[in-house]
Amino acid sequence: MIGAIFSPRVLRGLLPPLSLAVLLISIFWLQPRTMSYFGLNLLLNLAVPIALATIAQMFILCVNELDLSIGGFVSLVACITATWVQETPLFGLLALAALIAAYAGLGALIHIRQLPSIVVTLGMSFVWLGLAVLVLPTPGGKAPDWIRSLMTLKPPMIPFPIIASVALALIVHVALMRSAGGTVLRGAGGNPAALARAGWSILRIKMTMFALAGFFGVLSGMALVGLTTSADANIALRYTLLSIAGVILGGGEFVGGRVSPIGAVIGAMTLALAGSFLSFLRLNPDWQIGAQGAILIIVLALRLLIRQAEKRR
Amino acid sequence: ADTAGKRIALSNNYAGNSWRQAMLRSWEKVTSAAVADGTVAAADAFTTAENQVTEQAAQIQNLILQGYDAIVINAASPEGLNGAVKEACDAGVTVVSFDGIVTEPCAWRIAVNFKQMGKDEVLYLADKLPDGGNLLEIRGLAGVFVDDEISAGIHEGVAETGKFTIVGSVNGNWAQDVAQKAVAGILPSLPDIVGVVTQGGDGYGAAQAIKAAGRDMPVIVMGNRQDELQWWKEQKDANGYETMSVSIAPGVSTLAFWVAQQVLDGADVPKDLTVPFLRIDQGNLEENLATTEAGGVANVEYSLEDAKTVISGAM
Amino acid sequence: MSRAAILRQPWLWAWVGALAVWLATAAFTGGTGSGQVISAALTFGAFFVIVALGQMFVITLGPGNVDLSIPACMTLAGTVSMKIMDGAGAMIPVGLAVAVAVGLAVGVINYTLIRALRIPPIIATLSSSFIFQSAAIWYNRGLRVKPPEALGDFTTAKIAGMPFIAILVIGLAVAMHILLARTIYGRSVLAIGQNMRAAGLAGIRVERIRAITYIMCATLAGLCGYLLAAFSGGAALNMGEEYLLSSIAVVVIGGTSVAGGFANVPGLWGAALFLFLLVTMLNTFGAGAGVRLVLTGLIIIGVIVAASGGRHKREG
Amino acid sequence: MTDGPIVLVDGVEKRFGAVRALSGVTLDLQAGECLGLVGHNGAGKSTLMNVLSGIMVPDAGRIVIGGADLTERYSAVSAMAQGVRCVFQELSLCPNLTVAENARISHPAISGIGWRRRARALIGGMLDQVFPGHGISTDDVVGDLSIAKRQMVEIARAFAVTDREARVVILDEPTSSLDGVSAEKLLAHVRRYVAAGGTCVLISHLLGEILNISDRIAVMRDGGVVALDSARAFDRKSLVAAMGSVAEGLQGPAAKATPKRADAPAVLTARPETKSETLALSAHKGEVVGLAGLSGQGQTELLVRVFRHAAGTEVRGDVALVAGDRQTDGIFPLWSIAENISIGSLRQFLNGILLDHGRAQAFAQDWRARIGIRTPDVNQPILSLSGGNQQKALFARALGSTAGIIVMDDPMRGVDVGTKQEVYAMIRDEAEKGRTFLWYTTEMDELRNCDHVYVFREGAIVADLPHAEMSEEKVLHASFRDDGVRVSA
Ligand SMILES: Nc1ncnc2c1ncn2[C@@H]1O[C@H](COP(=O)(O)OP(=O)(O)OP(=O)(O)O)[C@@H](O)[C@H]1O
Ligand SMILES: Nc1ncnc2c1ncn2[C@@H]1O[C@H](COP(=O)(O)OP(=O)(O)OP(=O)(O)O)[C@@H](O)[C@H]1O
Ligand SMILES: [Mg+2]
Ligand SMILES: [Mg+2]
Repeated sequence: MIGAIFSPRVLRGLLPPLSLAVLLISIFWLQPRTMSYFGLNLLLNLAVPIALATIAQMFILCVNELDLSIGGFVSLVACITATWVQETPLFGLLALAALIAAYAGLGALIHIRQLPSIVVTLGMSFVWLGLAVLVLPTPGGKAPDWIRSLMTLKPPMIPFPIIASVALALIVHVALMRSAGGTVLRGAGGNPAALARAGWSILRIKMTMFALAGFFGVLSGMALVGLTTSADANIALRYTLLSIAGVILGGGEFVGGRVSPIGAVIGAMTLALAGSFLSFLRLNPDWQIGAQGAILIIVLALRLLIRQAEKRR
Repeated sequence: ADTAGKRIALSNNYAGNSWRQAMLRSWEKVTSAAVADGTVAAADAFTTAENQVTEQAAQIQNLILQGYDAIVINAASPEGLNGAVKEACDAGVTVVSFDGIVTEPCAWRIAVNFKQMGKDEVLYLADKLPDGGNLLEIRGLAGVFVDDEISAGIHEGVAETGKFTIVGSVNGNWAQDVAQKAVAGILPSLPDIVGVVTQGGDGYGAAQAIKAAGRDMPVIVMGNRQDELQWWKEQKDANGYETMSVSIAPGVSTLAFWVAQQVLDGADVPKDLTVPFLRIDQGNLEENLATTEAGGVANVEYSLEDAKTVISGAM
Repeated sequence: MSRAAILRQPWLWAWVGALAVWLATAAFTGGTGSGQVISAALTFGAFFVIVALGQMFVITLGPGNVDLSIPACMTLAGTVSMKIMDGAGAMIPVGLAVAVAVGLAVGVINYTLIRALRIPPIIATLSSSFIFQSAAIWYNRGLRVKPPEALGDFTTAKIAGMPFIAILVIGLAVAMHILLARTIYGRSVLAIGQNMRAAGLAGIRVERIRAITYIMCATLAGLCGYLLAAFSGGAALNMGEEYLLSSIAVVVIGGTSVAGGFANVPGLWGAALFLFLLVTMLNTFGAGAGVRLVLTGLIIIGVIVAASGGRHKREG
Repeated sequence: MTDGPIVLVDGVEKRFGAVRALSGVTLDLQAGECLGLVGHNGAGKSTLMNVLSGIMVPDAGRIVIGGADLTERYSAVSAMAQGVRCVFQELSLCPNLTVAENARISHPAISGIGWRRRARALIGGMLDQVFPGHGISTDDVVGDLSIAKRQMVEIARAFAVTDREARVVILDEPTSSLDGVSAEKLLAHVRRYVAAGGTCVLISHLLGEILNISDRIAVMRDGGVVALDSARAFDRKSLVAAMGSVAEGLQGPAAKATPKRADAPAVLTARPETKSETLALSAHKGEVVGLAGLSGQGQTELLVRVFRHAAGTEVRGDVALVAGDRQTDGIFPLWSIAENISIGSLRQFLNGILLDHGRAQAFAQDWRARIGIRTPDVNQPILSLSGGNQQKALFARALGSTAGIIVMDDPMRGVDVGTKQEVYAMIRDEAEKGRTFLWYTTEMDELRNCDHVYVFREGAIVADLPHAEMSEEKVLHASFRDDGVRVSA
């Protein structure tokens, strides 16, 4: 029974939460003030949009593609949310829906013409950024009140970012990992030829996955604006690399449809907390940037240690 | 009130160029003295790894958690940090922004009139080139407000003087090599140009590109970098080349520090302060060059007295 | 080569794209300065090609392999070598050796992270790049030290209107092409990119080849940092920023497969010229930043779609 | 259903560029029969089955199912709807999904609340039925399973019935990666299925299997059906003759009775990494050493360790490997046949530090001829070859290298009889010249070519049989634990 609980697969799955726990405990230790409702809220609220973007990236990675444009896309969504959605909600929401459709279209284009997604999305990153500059030439705009009040919600007992992250992880987990439809979507990452042989349309699957990525990208942009209260065209460019790193940190792989939504959310949290951890250390400014790299390396090295310990058992 | 027990933090969004490095060093120099003589208890500097709003917002939230009494911010975006700044104010933290200022009303702002700076460049050129002519504009990073402000000032100046036409505009991202590349690309297709208006950090790159293309050297407005001043000096000595140089002094971080200290001290400080930009002309070139570190930026650091003067001037 | 065979060449479309944007620019300006534009494109293209050569070998190793530390490596190598030379002409070779050594060290560190700590390359190189950037800041705090004058002149020299540095890099590209196509190392990289496990079982020293590749990529980045710092009058802390996405873009637009196992060198030059000329064209047209970005993106995608036109979907 | 064939393919043609894979094939399938399909590598068997299961569109010809002409718009979906199922030669499972999830992929009817439970019951039940004692959990991730277990899952999935019945089940070389015992179980199930009125197409290069199981046998050669008759009308010899293979003469024990151990030096010793008690393996210069046992008992692991000169092995000289799982361990899919062959011997083509492509080309041409790879041009992509021919290219890679030791991981999967005999002869010949072979095989016939046989069970070596003492009985005996159920072979 114990053997079954600690099978390699389960242990592999335990690595991301363990890394997160270690990081969190170190932060609590460095700055006990964070161990409060108020502290956790401040510590984690900016991780919510990152987690959403990471989930978006995960859908793309699941079908063996890579999205280098998600950061630009989230920025564009943030700009649209802070302007059009705020001023003319109907038009704004329509524009966001059109963006999701555009993502599905990208999926179709990539599949039909057999294009490398890296190049297409690299091109799209310029397009999204350009559109964002056109929508909002100078930083500004204002978050719609309903988003602002949602993102600053203060539920009793458990801080909102924790509730939101857990809900996000569970919903996507059930939809992608447990449902019958999600299984087919993941299968397309594992062996697309086999799915085609079984009569599934890879085109439709790709479009679905890209549309889902677009959808979560939109949620990410809206959540971000809810926190920052206004937008600028460069606001989320960093999300591209963060989201890829988050998926990988969460145990996902670049090819083969091996992804984990829970892991991805945890990965995003870990990345967000790594930055905080450092500012609590009060390093010499020269090395603050380098320390961010060092901490990523340490977190990943930790995983290696756990893995080896497991092997030795 | 006494500020001896107070702790002040600097939240900086970018450290990747010489201006920011000079800014950090000025901070270090002035604040370590202030800590040593017991004016404040601590003055720590924090820099984000990448120039990103989200990262800086998280950083500010962490500084709140660490219990700093004041946070001095050079912001990645005037609006994007308002959420975090509001959190800080709500938690009773004094927020002072400078250079990259924030619009959240609860924060203090030490602003530079970037628009005026752009306009002054054109006014200088109009004075120097009474016949007018074609201008090349080098802009900063698209979508950042400083870029928009300076550019707006330049265009306003061009419209007012009515002598110039901007025949080309490129983004140099405030980086030497990027400016050099962009100018080299557009230059061959341009007619003769009499002047280059810039935003700082890009003048030397433009000069290199123009030299490589074998064109007559137009009047390039410089941005106070030592290599720009050095080049200007060499040209001046060789052929009497004339221009001007203008930028914001990195030492403004120290002014922000003193303003924060004053606010903590209970002084009555208006929310909006303005600092003049640092301008170098043909006459004081040598003098400024001499005081500027090789490879650095022309700088002015502020003392408590200077800060008090700025504050009372704004009353 | 038959017409169909030429149309199937992966590097073709980058060159077609470069030619098309150049013609469009020339048409707009009525031909003024078109020659000079090419000269500028060759100069700046050369820097992109140097780093793209290394990135190409890394990307060819297969999915997930990419070096994101190129910008930081360039900055560090540029900073350290400029400071060590401190403008003295006699120190030029020492500076070069230092820049190359910095590149080697960066490559060794990257590969160690990938191999010893089993960190996926994309994250390993991203993390290490922060450390290299910090090292550059710590070493010289962003002060711009001028390159020795002779070195600056060397990087900007022209022979019969042709930038000298471009000639050098064309030579380097030819050497790299031979390395890819005609050596055991090149064949091994291609094999690993297609199927790493099968490559190991076919007797290829997989890890040795991967190590060489990452080290070579970083070394080229170091060299590029040295030359670029010399060319632009000193190393700046942000001098490599542009090269992060550009190095990847040049490689993939040039026709190298991002799925690994297939690479080509001529496409790198085509793509580097294309990207430079594209920005130049949009600048010349006087488009605003927003429009310019959108068009850049759409044209890149257009080239890729056009390039895929001749390719047929495999059946079954 | 007795009137008329259940499936009729009529005059089907298919070309791939210059290769004419099918040239007007006509074939009928009757309800309640097992049709054996044989032919040399590249004869067109898999292509025909791909057409029948709707994943390749024929260039010409008709497909008639249950009397209705479905040629227009025939697709994978309509094939499924008609109850035509296929176990393809190359793996068609998603390695990232569990066994149960894979069942769901090809059975769209399993959905809604509780689908996972139903999928488990479906595939688990069918596995129990076809391969009792299979040792596969329905929650295992397919990528973690051995190739034999994956094959079992795929077979069970094809026979499983949801809202659609399985009227025609096509098995393309299903036994090639199964050990003898599992293969027996499968064949027994095929008989039961056919007896219950199902139709089965069985493709195999093991002629005994075909002769035992089939009701009718079709022989394909160069894209056409050259013989089609009741199974009773054929025997081994006439089948081989119909396939056009000539090399069948070299039957019987090929290994020399003269033991080499006495005078030849040992070139390698190895011991499996296991906690249980195990013998050590050793091979002497010029020997062919067989690794026997059920599939997945640690043979491949040992081969890989010898290949890598890993700790715990003592290996003198270079080692080359012939992969059996060619998709994951063998081929480089973007490369030509020539490039795939020459990658193992690059040092031979060095001219200074540069490779001489002309010599590599000549080398590949030479080996194509020597080992009989069916292709007009070695510069064609490797994927244009049939499965068996890809395997031959891997053989050429290893034999062409300079390595003194060659390890082979069940390398004859999907190789036709004629070629097998040629390869056996080549192995003997190379062994005479002083090369040493480590040969893992799941086929009893092949063990007869070995000077020494080591039998593996549960990761350990449990028997060491010199050629003279080797018998099928002994190998099987050693393969099973004494207290286990003996399955008669
Ligand atoms: N059991 C295995 N069977 C087949 N391939 C494997 C196995 N284990 C690992 N590999 C793959 O083969 C690669 C080669 O690893 P290895 O470190 O042995 O290289 P090498 O060729 O011996 O290199 P070198 O001796 O130059 O360090 C591994 O990175 C891994 O992807
Ligand atoms: N996708 C393809 N592209 C090009 N040629 C192909 C393709 N698939 C099959 N062929 C060619 O068609 C012919 C028939 O191949 P097929 O796979 O049907 O042979 P087979 O009888 O199944 O052989 P084996 O016993 O080796 O599996 C071969 O010459 C093969 O090279
Ligand atoms: Mg076949
Ligand atoms: Mg077998």
